[in-house]
Parts: sequence; C-alpha cells; structure tokens
Amino acid sequence: MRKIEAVIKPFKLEEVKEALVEAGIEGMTISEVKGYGRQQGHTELYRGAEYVVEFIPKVKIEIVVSSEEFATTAINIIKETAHTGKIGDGKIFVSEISNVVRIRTGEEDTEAL
Amino acid sequence: MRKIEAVIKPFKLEEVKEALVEAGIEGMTISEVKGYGRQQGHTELYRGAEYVVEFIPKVKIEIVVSSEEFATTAINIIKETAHTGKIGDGKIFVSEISNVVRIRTGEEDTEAL
Amino acid sequence: MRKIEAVIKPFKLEEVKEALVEAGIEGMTISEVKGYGRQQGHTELYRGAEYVVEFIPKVKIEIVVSSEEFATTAINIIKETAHTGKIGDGKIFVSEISNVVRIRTGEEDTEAL
Amino acid sequence: MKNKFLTLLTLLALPVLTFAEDKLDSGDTAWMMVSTAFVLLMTPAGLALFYSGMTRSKNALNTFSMVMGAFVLAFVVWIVVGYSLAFGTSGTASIQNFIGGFGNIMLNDIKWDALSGTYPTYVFIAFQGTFAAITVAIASGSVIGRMKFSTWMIVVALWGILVYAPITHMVWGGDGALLFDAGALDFAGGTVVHMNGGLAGLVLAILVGKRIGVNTTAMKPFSILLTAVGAALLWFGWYGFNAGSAFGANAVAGLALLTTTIATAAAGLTWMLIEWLVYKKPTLLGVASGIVAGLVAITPAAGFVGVSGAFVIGIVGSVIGFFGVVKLKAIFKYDDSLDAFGIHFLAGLWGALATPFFALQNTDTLWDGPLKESITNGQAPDVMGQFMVQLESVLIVGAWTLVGTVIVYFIASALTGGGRVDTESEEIGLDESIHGERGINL
Amino acid sequence: MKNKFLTLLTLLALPVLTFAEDKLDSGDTAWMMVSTAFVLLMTPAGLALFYSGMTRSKNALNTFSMVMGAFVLAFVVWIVVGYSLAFGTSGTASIQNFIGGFGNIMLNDIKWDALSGTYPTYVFIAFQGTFAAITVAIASGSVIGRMKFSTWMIVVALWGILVYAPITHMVWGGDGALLFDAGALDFAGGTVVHMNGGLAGLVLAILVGKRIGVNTTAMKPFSILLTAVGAALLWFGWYGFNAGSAFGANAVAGLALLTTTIATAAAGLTWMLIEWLVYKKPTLLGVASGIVAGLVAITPAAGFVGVSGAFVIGIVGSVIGFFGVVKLKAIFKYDDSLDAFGIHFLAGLWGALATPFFALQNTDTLWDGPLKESITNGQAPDVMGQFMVQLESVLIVGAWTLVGTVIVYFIASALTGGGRVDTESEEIGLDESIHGERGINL
Amino acid sequence: MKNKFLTLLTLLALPVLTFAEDKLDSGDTAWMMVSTAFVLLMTPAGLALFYSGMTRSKNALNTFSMVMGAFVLAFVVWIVVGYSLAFGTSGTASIQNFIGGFGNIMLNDIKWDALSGTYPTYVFIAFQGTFAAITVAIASGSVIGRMKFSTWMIVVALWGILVYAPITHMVWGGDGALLFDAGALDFAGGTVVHMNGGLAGLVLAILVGKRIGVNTTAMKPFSILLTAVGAALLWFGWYGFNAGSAFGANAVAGLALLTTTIATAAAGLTWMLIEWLVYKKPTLLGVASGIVAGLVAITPAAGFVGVSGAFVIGIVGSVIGFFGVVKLKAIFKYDDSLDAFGIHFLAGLWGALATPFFALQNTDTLWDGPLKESITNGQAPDVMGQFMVQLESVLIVGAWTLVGTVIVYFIASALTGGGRVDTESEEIGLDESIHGERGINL
Ligand SMILES: Nc1ncnc2c1ncn2[C@@H]1O[C@H](COP(=O)(O)OP(=O)(O)O)[C@@H](O)[C@H]1O
Ligand SMILES: Nc1ncnc2c1ncn2[C@@H]1O[C@H](COP(=O)(O)OP(=O)(O)O)[C@@H](O)[C@H]1O
Ligand SMILES: Nc1ncnc2c1ncn2[C@@H]1O[C@H](COP(=O)(O)OP(=O)(O)O)[C@@H](O)[C@H]1O
Repeated sequence: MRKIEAVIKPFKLEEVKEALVEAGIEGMTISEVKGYGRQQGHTELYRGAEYVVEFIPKVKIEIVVSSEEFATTAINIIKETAHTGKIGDGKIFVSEISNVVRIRTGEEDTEAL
Repeated sequence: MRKIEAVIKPFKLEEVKEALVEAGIEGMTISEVKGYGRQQGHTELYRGAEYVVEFIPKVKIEIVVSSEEFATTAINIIKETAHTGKIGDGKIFVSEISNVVRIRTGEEDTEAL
Repeated sequence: MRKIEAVIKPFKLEEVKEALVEAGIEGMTISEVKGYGRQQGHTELYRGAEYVVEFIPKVKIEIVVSSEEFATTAINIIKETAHTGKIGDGKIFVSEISNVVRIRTGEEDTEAL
Repeated sequence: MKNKFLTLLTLLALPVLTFAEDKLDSGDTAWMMVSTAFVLLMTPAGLALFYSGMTRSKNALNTFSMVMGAFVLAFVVWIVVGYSLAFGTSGTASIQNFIGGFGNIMLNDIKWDALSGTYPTYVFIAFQGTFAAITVAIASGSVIGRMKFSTWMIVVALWGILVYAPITHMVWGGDGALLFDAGALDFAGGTVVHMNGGLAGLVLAILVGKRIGVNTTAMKPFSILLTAVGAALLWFGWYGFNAGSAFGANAVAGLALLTTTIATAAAGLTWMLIEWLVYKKPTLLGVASGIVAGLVAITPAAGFVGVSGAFVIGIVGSVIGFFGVVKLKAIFKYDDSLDAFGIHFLAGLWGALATPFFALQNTDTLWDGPLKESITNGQAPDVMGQFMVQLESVLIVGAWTLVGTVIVYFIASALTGGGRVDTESEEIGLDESIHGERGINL
Repeated sequence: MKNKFLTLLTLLALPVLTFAEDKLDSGDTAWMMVSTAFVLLMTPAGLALFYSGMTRSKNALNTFSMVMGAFVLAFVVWIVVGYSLAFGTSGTASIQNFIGGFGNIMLNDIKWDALSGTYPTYVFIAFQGTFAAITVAIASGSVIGRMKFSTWMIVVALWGILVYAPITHMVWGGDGALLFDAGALDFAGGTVVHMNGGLAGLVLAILVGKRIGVNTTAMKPFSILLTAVGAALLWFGWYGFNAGSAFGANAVAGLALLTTTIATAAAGLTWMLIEWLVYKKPTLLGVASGIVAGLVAITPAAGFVGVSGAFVIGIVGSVIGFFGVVKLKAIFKYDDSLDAFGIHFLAGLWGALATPFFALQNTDTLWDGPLKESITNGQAPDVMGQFMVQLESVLIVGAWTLVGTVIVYFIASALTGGGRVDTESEEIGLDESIHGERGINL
Repeated sequence: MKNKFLTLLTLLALPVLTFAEDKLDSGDTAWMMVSTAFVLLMTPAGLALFYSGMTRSKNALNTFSMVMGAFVLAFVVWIVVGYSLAFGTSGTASIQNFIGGFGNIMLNDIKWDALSGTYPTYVFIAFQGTFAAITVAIASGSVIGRMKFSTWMIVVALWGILVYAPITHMVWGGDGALLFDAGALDFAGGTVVHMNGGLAGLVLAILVGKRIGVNTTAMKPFSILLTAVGAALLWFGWYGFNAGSAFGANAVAGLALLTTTIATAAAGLTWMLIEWLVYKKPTLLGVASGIVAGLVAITPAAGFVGVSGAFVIGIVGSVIGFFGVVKLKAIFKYDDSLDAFGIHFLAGLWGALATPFFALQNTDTLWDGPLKESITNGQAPDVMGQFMVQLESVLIVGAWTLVGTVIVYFIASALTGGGRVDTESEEIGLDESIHGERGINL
C-alpha cells in the first residue's frame, strides 16, 4: 500500500478533495502545516519592526491507497487540481505503508481502506 | 523500527494514551488533523446559508517502536481503546523507519527510543 | 530519497531552519505537534482543580532529501542546533520516500526537490 | 425599593436638591438612564463573556446564546407580565403579600410621562427589567454544556413569572409585600438577584444532571482572557446595579459607589492571595472570580455600610466564594459548572446576613425595619432583630426559589421531551449540535 | 433635531425642570456627555467587533481597520467642514434647503461656552460627530474583503462632505431645511444614519464587485463570539444614540430608552425563533443580527411611539432584516458581505415608514408635521399625511445617497487607481497584504 | 485640581446653574459617578486588552493579570493610605509641600454624606482612586514577559505610597502643595498619570533587564484585534478621565470632551498616515497606538485649549509617540516592551509642555498661575512664564518618579529574591509558569 502526502496551497483544498472523491478515493486526512521553500514569505509589521514570515500556510493531505494504480490516479489528480503554475504550488511525496487497520472493525490491509 | 500512525476520535486520546503508557510505550507525538471518510460531516449555518463541513476533527498519534512485537502491542491497544464501533473510529497505518536519533544524547536506532 | 522527520522544541525552530538553509537545504514543511515522553508536562489550574498537561508543544520538521549524504548533513545540523542537553530535546526519524512530484512543474523524483 | 427609597428621601436631611414630589430632576434622570444602560451591559456582554470564556471551546457559543437569549426573552416577559406582578399593586392584601397583580400587564395604565419620584417610571421599568433578565441569566452558568436550548428558553420564560416576579414583589414591592413589611434590607438584590439566581442554578444543575466526564477529564476553559474581560465589564456595569439602586444621583449613590469599589478590589485581591497560598499559583481566573464574589457580596449592603464594612464584606465574600467553588462542590459532587451557586448564592447569602452588622447606624441611610426603628426610638441598635429579619428573608426567598425552580424545570422538561441533549450532541459540543456554529475559525 | 426639540421643549408641559433658555442644566449636560461617549463606543468597539467577527479570519483586522479608520477620519472631517455644512445656517434660502453653509468651518465662531439649549454646543458638536462617523462606518460592512484601504479612506472623507452632511442638514437642519420644513419624523437617524449608511454600502458593494468565490466557497466567520459582543456593545451604546437624541435627561429620553429596549429584545427573540422554525437551528449570529435589526428599526421611532408600537416595530424589523439577509441577497446576488444594506437600510426604512402609524398621538412628543398639526387643530390624526412626508423623506434621502455615493466612489477609485485590490492580495487576505498583520498568533 | 476647580467655579461667570457651596447638584453627581465608572473600565478592560493583545500568546494572561492585579491592589492601597497622603491636609507647611499627611488613613474622618463642592466626597475619592490604579498599571507595559508577579505586586503597593501619592499631592493637593502653588497646569493628569507611569515603566524595564531574544526573534502579538478593542475602550473611558476632571457637568467638561475627541481622532489618523508613508502599510496597531498617543497628549490640556490647539496637540503627540516607539527605542536599546514610556511618557510630556501655548486665554478656564495672572492683570499673556512652571513641574515629577521607582524596585526585588523569573519560566511563558493557565484552548 502507498501513502501519498501532498503539501498544497490552502485555497486549493476544496477543489482537490472534490476531484479525489469523484475519482473514488474515499478517505483522507488533512492537517495545517507551514511550508518553507522557494516561495517567498511575506513581511509582517510590528510597531515599525518588520519581520519576515518565511513559513507560508499550507495544507497537507495524506491518503493511503491500496494499489499503485490508485496512487497514480491520486497523484495525477492532485497534480492537476492543485496546480496554479506559480511558485509554491507544493509537492507530493509517496512512500510505502506496510499495514493498515480499521479501528471500528479490526479489518486489516487493503480491506481497511 | 516501525512507525505507527493512528487517526482517532479526539475524545479517545486520553484513554488511548494511558493504555499505551501502561503497556510500556513511553513516547509519542500527537497532532490535530481533520479527517474525511465515511463518517458524515455536519452542517454549519451562516446567515441562512448552510454549508457542509465534511472534514471532521481527529487526532493523529505517531509512535515509533523498536520491534515488531511492540508494534503489535501498540496496534492492539489502539484498536481496543479507540474503538466505539461507530463510523469514524479511524485508522492505523504502519510503516518502516530506517533510523532514529535522540537529539539530546545523539544516541541512534533503538537506543534512541 | 529520504524523509527526515524531526520533533524539536518550538523555540529552536528558527535556529534549526537557518542552519539547514545555510547548508543548502531549500525546502521543508513544519507543523505544530504535541509530544509525550520523558519530559514532564506541567500542571494547569482551573478553580482549584489541578490537571496535568502531559502533552508538551513541539514542532515537527519534515524534510525530504535526495541523497544519503544530504540526509546525514540534515541530521547532523538538527542534532547540533536543536540540542539543549535537557530532556525533551526531541527525536529525528528517518524513512524512505519512493517518489516526489513538484506540483507546479510536474517534475518527479530528485528533480522535484 | 422604589417606594422605600422615596420615603427615605423625603425623611432625610440629605444635601440633595430638595424637590416637591413628582417633579422630574434631570440629574437623577440622567443617572437612572445611565444605570439602566450599565446593567444592560452586564448581561449580553459582561456575564456572557465571563461564562463563555470558562466553558470548553465546543460550548462557548451555546453558553453565550443561553445568556443573550435569556436576556431578550426575560426582558420581553418582564414587560408583558413580570413588571405588573412585581411592582403592580393588588387590592387583596393576601395577594399583595406575594404578587402585585395583573393591572399593569403590557404596562397598561402607565403613561409615558409618569414619574417614579424624580425620574420617569418608564426608566424605572427598564431598569428593573435588566435586573429580571440578569437574574435568570446567572442561573445558566450551572447548566451549560448539556441542557437543551429549547428547555432553557422555556425555563427562562416561566421562571421570570413564577419565581423572579413574586420574589421581587415580596422584597421590594412596597407596603403590603411580605418581606418589605417585615423590614428586610436588600439594597440592590443580594436575595432577589444573586441568591435567587444562584440557587436556581444549583437546582437546575441537579435536575439536569452532570456533564459527561465532569470529574474525570480536564475541561479546559476556552479563554480565561474573555472571562477576565467579562468580569471587568460586570464590575463597570455593577455601578448601575448598586449605585443605581439609590434611585437618584445622591449621597447614598455615592456611598454605594465607593463601598462597591472597595469590596470588589479587596475581594479580587483576597482570592488571588488565597490561591497563592494554597496552590502557589495565583490565577487570572482567581482574580476575576474574586472580583465577582466581591461585587455579589456587597450588593445587598452597598448603600448601608461604611468603608470598613465594605472591606470585611468583600474579603469574607471572597473567602466564602472560594470555599464554595473549590471545596463545597468537591464535597457534594454536584456539577455547578461555572459556579453560579458557589459564587452568587453563597456570596449573596453572606452579604444579606452580614448587612445588619456593618450597617451605618443612622436613619438617613437605613430602610424601615428593626434596626432603623430602634435607632429612631433612641434605643440600642437592634442588630439581632434586623438579623432575624434578614434570616427570614433569606429562608423565604430560598424556599420559594427551590420549589419554584423545580416546578419550572419539570414543566419545561415535559414540554421539550426531556431537558437534556443526547450524548452524542454533548460530546460533539452544543455549538455544533444545537447552533450549527463554531466559536472560532482560524 | 436640535432646534425642533427646543421648540418642543418650550411648547410642552413636560414634567421637566423648566428653565429659561440658554441656561446650562447639569443633568442634561451630564446625559449628553454620556450619550456622546456611548455613541463613540458603538463604532471602534461595537461595530468593529460586530463586523470583524463575521469576516473570514484573514480579513478580520482589515475590517476592524476600516471601521476604526473610518471613525477617526470621519470625525476629523466633521469638525473641519461637516458640522458647518450640516448644522450651520446659510443666508440663501435655496442653499439652506440642502446645506448649512461654510460659516462654521473648523468650528469657527462657536465659543467654548456657547449653549445648545441647556447644554454646551461643543457637546452637541461631538455628539453629532459620532453620528457622522458611524454612518459611513456602517457602509464598510458591505465591501469588506476586497476594497483597497486607500480607496476606502478617500470614500470616507468625501462621503462625509457630499452625502452625510447634506442629508443631515435636510432632515435635522432646522428652519429652511428641506425635509425639516416638510415635517419628517426621524427621531434618532433612521433615514439620516441607517438607510443612508446601508444604501451607501450596497452601492459600493455593487461598484466594487463581489468577493472571489462568494457563492461557491464557505466563508466562515472568524468568531461569532466577537460579533455577539459587538452587538451587545452596540445595544449599550445605542442608549446614547436614541435616548441621547432627546437632547436632555427628560421624559422623552425615558420613553426612547424603554422603547429601544423593548424593540431590541423582541427583535432578537424574533430572529432566533424564525431561524429555529426555518433551519431548526437558532444561531447566536441570528440573535445578534436580530438585536441590531431591532435597534435600527426603532431608531427613527424611539421617542414617538409607545410600548405596543415598540413591540411591533421591533418584531417586524427583525422579520424584514431576516428577509433582507437571507432572501433578497440570494435573489439579487449582490455581495452585501456583512449585510449593511440587508439590516441597516431595510430595517431603517421600515422604522421610518412605520413611525406615523405607531406614534403616540400627543403634541408633547410629536415634532412639527402633518400629524402634530392635525392633532393640535383638533382634527382626526393625519397619519396618512405624515406617512407621505415620511415617504418623501425616504425617497429624497435614498436618491441623494445613491447618486452621491456613486460620485464619491468614482472619484475615490480614480484617485487610487481602481478601488479593488488585486486577486492575489484578496486570496492571501487583506490583513496580510494591506496591513502586514495577522488577527491572531497562537 | 479639586480645590482649584472650585475656586474657578466661584470666580467665573459660567452659564452653569450657580449654587451655594456645599450643596449637592444631582447633575454633577451623576456625571462624576459616571466618570468614575468610565475610568474604572479603562484599567481592567481597556488597558488590560490593549496590553495583552500586544504580548506574545504565552504571556497574554500574565499581562492581563499584571494590569488587573495592579488595579485591585492599588485601589486598596489608595483607600488605606494613598488618599490621605495625596488629598489630606498636613498642618506642617514643609510636609504639606509634598504629602497631605496621615489624617485620613482608611478614610478616617470623612463622613458618607460629606461633599466636595457639588458632589459627594466619596465619589471624589473613588474617582481619584481609579487614577491611582491606572497610573501604576500603565507601567506594567514596559516589563511584561519577565518580571515576577510577586515582585510586581509589591512594586504596585509601594509605588502607590512612595511615588504616586506624593506626586498627586504636589500637583493637585491644594494650597501649600509644591507645584500647585507654583501654578502648574495639568488638567487631567499629563504629569501625574502619564509621564509618571510611563517613566516608571522605563525605569523598571531597565532594572529588570530585557526579555530574552528581544531584538533577534520575532515576538508576534497575540491578537491586535484585542489591542484595538482595548484602545476603543480606553477612548470611551477617557471621557471620564478628561471631562470628569472638570468635576461637574459644566461647560469646561464639554470643552474637554470635544478637545479629547478631536485630538484623539487626529492622532489616530496621523499615526496611520505616517506608517503608510514610511512602511507602505498602515497597521491596525498603528491606528490604535495613535489613538492612545492622542488621548495621552490631550490629557493635561483638555480643559484649557480650543479646537485648533486640540488638533495640533493630537497630531504632534502622535508623531512624538511614533518617534518614541520606533526610533528612540531602537537607538537606546532598552526593552520598553509595550511602549509605556514611548507613548505615555513622551506624549504626556509633550502635552504638558504644549499646554501654555495653546491654552484659551481667558480667566474662566485657566487655573491660577503665571498665565492667568497676567491676563487677570490685563498684561500680555505670560506664556513663557507658564511654560517655565510647566517645565519645573515636569522636571520635579520626573526626578521624583525616577528616584522613587528605583527605590521601590530594589525593595520589591529584595523581598522576592530578585525581580526576574528564571530563564526556563520565561521561555515557557509566564501564563504557564506563573499562573498555570493558557490564554486560549481550542
Ligand atoms: N524538501 C522538502 N521537504 C519537505 N517539504 C518541502 C520540501 N520542499 C518543498 N516543500 C514543501 O513544498 C512547499 C512548496 O515548495 P516551494 O519550493 O515553495 O515551491 P514549489 O512547490 O513551486 O517548488 C513548501 O512550502 C514546503 O511546504
Ligand atoms: N485512505 C485514507 N487515507 C488516509 N486517511 C484515511 C483514509 N481513510 C480514512 N482515513 C482517516 O480515517 C478517518 C475515519 O475514516 P471513516 O471512513 O470516516 O470511518 P472508519 O474509520 O469507521 O472507516 C477519516 O476521518 C480519515 O481521517
Ligand atoms: N517513540 C516515540 N514515537 C514518536 N515520538 C516520540 C517517541 N518518543 C519521543 N517522541 C517525541 O519526542 C519528544 C521528546 O521525547 P522525550 O522523551 O520527552 O525526551 P528526549 O527527546 O530527551 O528523549 C516527545 O515529546 C515526543 O514528541
């Protein structure tokens, strides 16, 4: 099984989620993160002191899928819908998951997804 | 070494943590996340406009353990204590960790846990 | 490719980030987490009731790097800069990443970093 | 109260502008309008913040809604029927003992330019309406986090009629009213408002049951900062409550203003010091709680006592409130969630009983009653006699509140199919399950 | 208003302390200073919180800044030129119809100890200045989240001169002023403030365009708790607004104070009940919105109507506000973001038109106009005649606001290179892009 | 101040109701009670929010506690001994120069119905007590985030006795008091309150040392929205502060009310514009800071100057405050954390020195002093003579504050084993380490 972690721009979340659901991906977990990268942060002011806020609000989506196929689908969808073409669109990381358990039923592996 | 990530209902956190600690698991990292899955979200109202909040607050627990054995213990404990039997109880994901470092001492691998 | 997850004390974030950037690591994602470990939590008061807050605010840094080399650099930097020598300095977890995609360009693998 | 004060005014040689009765005084009118606005602020801003800050974040808006909803409904009920029951006059003596009759329903028969002494009756009505509204709102603090909003709203309406109006009449309703005739001293509502609201809270808390997990899980307050702001706004508004209860901009009002400030400051300090001694940590919630305890304790006494009396009443009121909140609740294990009983009932009770002992012994400030009588007659001040009247008043008010609140709750609960939300709604939080809203969206 | 009220005072047999004209009355002065402070509080605290709580968190500080910035700028403009235009006196009759001339620029010619009836003119000037400032601040609610701050500030300055001052003059400017002469009844600013500000909001909202994603994405309010606190502070301050518009601590003020409280409580309750019926969920935002709708609706009527009139005006005002916010906006699809138009314009309009039907029919409270005239002459009360005057006043004010606001916006927009921020700034949020600040840092 | 004002009243031909001395006026009493409540609100609500919003979230409750704790303790100290030292009368002339003696400890010898001119002395005492309390609370802004709470509380108590009371006596203590006799003009506390509190803040900040990481890490404010609400509440309360310092509802109060509003609005606008020019971003914190700077600057001048004077004092006060906050602090590298010195001291200093130049040159508003004397004697207005008196008063107050605060700090620090928390507590945040609380729990 694969885990897909995508760091995207927050205002794209809704769109990405809908596209994923439409493609049959039924579960995901999201969290608010902050990103550092090529995208320049902005400056904040406090009584004349300007400080650079280099960490930019992002949203991380985690999706665990059962097959390579699903992984490719998910990646493609995210690539398309989260895309604006401007710096800071984010990244997708893929890794291996060795087991999954659904707490409610105790089902394991792909059954649990 | 194994990493166990469990997404559970927030009000179960206390109970799960205590059971884990009792079983000898001494470290964990938690974060607030939002989940999307079979569990229906709720609707919020704003001046007559109803919008569905599909993302439901969850808590993610991350535990890194040194052995398969510990992993099984942890998974079982979470399966039991986080269980309510209702949709949305959450999932447990297991993956491989290749190295661990304790920052304070510089110890590595299972020593660091 | 490697993913380095480091759980550190929040007030060390700035220092760690700067050291990483200086060493040529150009991207990272951070999130606010809470840690449970040997470091004792503190107690909070509410009208005479004292309750122990065992979860301590931490910051998690996630960095995906292309090579073993970079991973070692990153780990060493974090080990040094996040170090205070007191309990609760945090941990570094290393794992494998099988693929990376840059959403903006569609580049994959090490290109995407 | 009103009538009593008028008698007082005409009797005493106060250095106020003397006026023929029934002549509007612009200074008194200004002060009473200000006082009305001040007391209004106490409920939908002061108390609402004080309470919402202390609840868990998932119930913060529900708590606010209970207070704000109570205000708007209770005020409407006050105008429609409450005022008539409380301050109307009933021809039949046995009825007049308890209620003022139905003659002023919807303010029937009261002209827009009618006067209450030196200021418009309409201002008096609005002023008293804000008292009616805050009293029931206080009770909400005991039952947040699990009561149905529908049940609560029905409780508010019925309680204003069956409990608040009769008690107000008995204490402040003028000649023929039970405790008024007995000579009870309650300057601004220690019995009528605080004991009454606080006890109603406890009764409701017991009837509706405890919140799930109340002694086992940490129920972290949403934001003590909001609670502290609420306490500050309460303090501010309380000048209308206490000094406004002098019904004019006069020396008694000035006395009440000073004693209120002294007792409150001393009480805030006291709670802080107790916590420092006991827990090694003085909390902001502690200072805020002490402030409210002091305000409550001085309420029945504000226009009667002097400087040192104010200190004692404030300090002891704070100690008693601390005891109520920290010890009593732990011993009896009721879930008086935000301590309406622990603070309002106990500190109000203390203030009511302490008043005779610290009252300035002069006929200018005292109301009719054993104490004043003894002084007027040149006898030794009958402090104990006055204390017995206070005790009687406390007991009667307590009994009425107890019985009345039980009745009100059972009606309300019956009408809404049980007074408590289901477990799931409670766990999700009432903001979401009842109102479909969230306290904060970052 | 001022002049009208003075005439009134001398004419009527009010149970107030009678005084020779031009003699300072300390009670009236106290009340008018208090009222000024109360109305001040409404803008940078009440309205600012009410509005910021409703915007998305990324725009909360910008919304606050628009309100607070509007206040400071509009008040300065008021002193420099607005007061003169509104309450000065112009020699030429045709000019006096619309503006008061330039004789009191920078308060030229007004001595520090000059009196307006029974209290200092300087207090009258400050009091009216707080009205000028809140009116334009109300309009900001329609355009938050996308207007340039620079454009907004220029709108504020110009609007105070071209729209607010003339309208105020026409309605309250004394003999020779257009609607004043016609006999319009607007006790505290239903037309002058609420219709005016609300309509200006709508016009600006249409001119500046909708927010990105307005009907497709969920725009969650930052914190309804702040909005509710804002509503409570507005309610409090509104006593200065309405009862202060009696220009003294007298029986008319007392009447306004009571009707304001009744209408507001009833309106808050009404909105809650409508939501309960329609959506099964009574929201805190609903109660708060109802409170504001009630306050607005009673504003033009506060010193004229009685108890039952206050109930009807409040309840219907709330229904109309609900309709404006939930239905009208959905039908016409303008982005009146925080419903300045839906609540202030509509409820203000309703109150203005309803006033003649519920006004107490006596010559003591009525201002000159068809209704009073008919009563004075012993004829059948000319309610319809008065209604026509109200209608005229509503139409003229509406037309002036409409045209004036369009002109003002185009000038402001031209001066700042377009009135709207770029898309990226809008998406990031105006707190960051305009002010470089964040609403909350945890 | 009190005495001065009375003299003033009897001398001048004000269009106020004239009254024989020692007769209570209900309008004046109403206004002074309102003013007391207004000034009270400034501390535990206004200043507490203004400050807590600006600190880092980990210290927000501690900051609030320092302000609220300061209020309750300072007020108690005021009643116990402060009032006597400040406004009592000492038989010995050399003592009377500096303090008022111990005759009124615990308000000994002051009857509940005693009058201060036209309103109760008890109201005067409470009013002045709120001044004593806010002054020391202002100083807390310089030392938040690292001072022990125990040290702070001892500082508060001692400072009220050793610094505040004597300074108040010297300036406002009536005949025989040093600066009063010299003829200093300080209408509502530019020297007594703002310079005094601001300088004490700086002294404490230097003695307790800088916060860890003060110039190297970003110290993000918890919530500027709270700060802005605090500024709005301060503005509101300030009407009690300034117009209340006329000690009656009279034309001078009206003047103070108007000048206060003008200076504040102009100052808020000025700060916004400066930021816009300098940083391209006008911040909400900037507007709020400007508002406070304007309020401070006009305080010593409020009842003396006219319209254009108010504009100049407000605008320049804002420029000076901006300079103090942004430049001076950067140059001298002290950690005046929330700019008590930068705003209160500097703007207060400016207002005090500017007063003679803008004062209305008439004997009705002026207090005794070189300026009034010259005018009374028909000479050219002795502006420079008055300026020298102002300078003298500023220097003496400054010196006393400096020395007194150092002494107070060393005593407090010695009693609590050092005035600063340990490094770990500071890093964790004082909310948790001192109070065991958190600002917000989501
Ligand atoms: N090496 C990395 N490891 C972890 N997260 C990264 C890494 N590089 C980038 N990110 C995340 O991706 C986000 C976008 O990256 P950025 O370099 O700003 O632009 P782009 O996605 O266009 O390359 C960052 O804000 C950060 O959250
Ligand atoms: N494929 C998935 N990848 C990542 N997280 C998931 C996935 N499926 C479910 N989750 C997480 O598990 C939570 C519970 O899932 P849900 O389908 O609602 O109920 P259940 O756990 O009973 O199957 C979700 O809210 C989400 O956080
Ligand atoms: N087994 C674990 N799995 C996941 N996170 C852990 C684990 N052990 C520790 N942590 C994280 O590391 C942090 C520091 O650990 P702790 O035991 O307190 O001190 P130290 O880092 O000095 O060993 C914890 O707060 C927690 O967030």
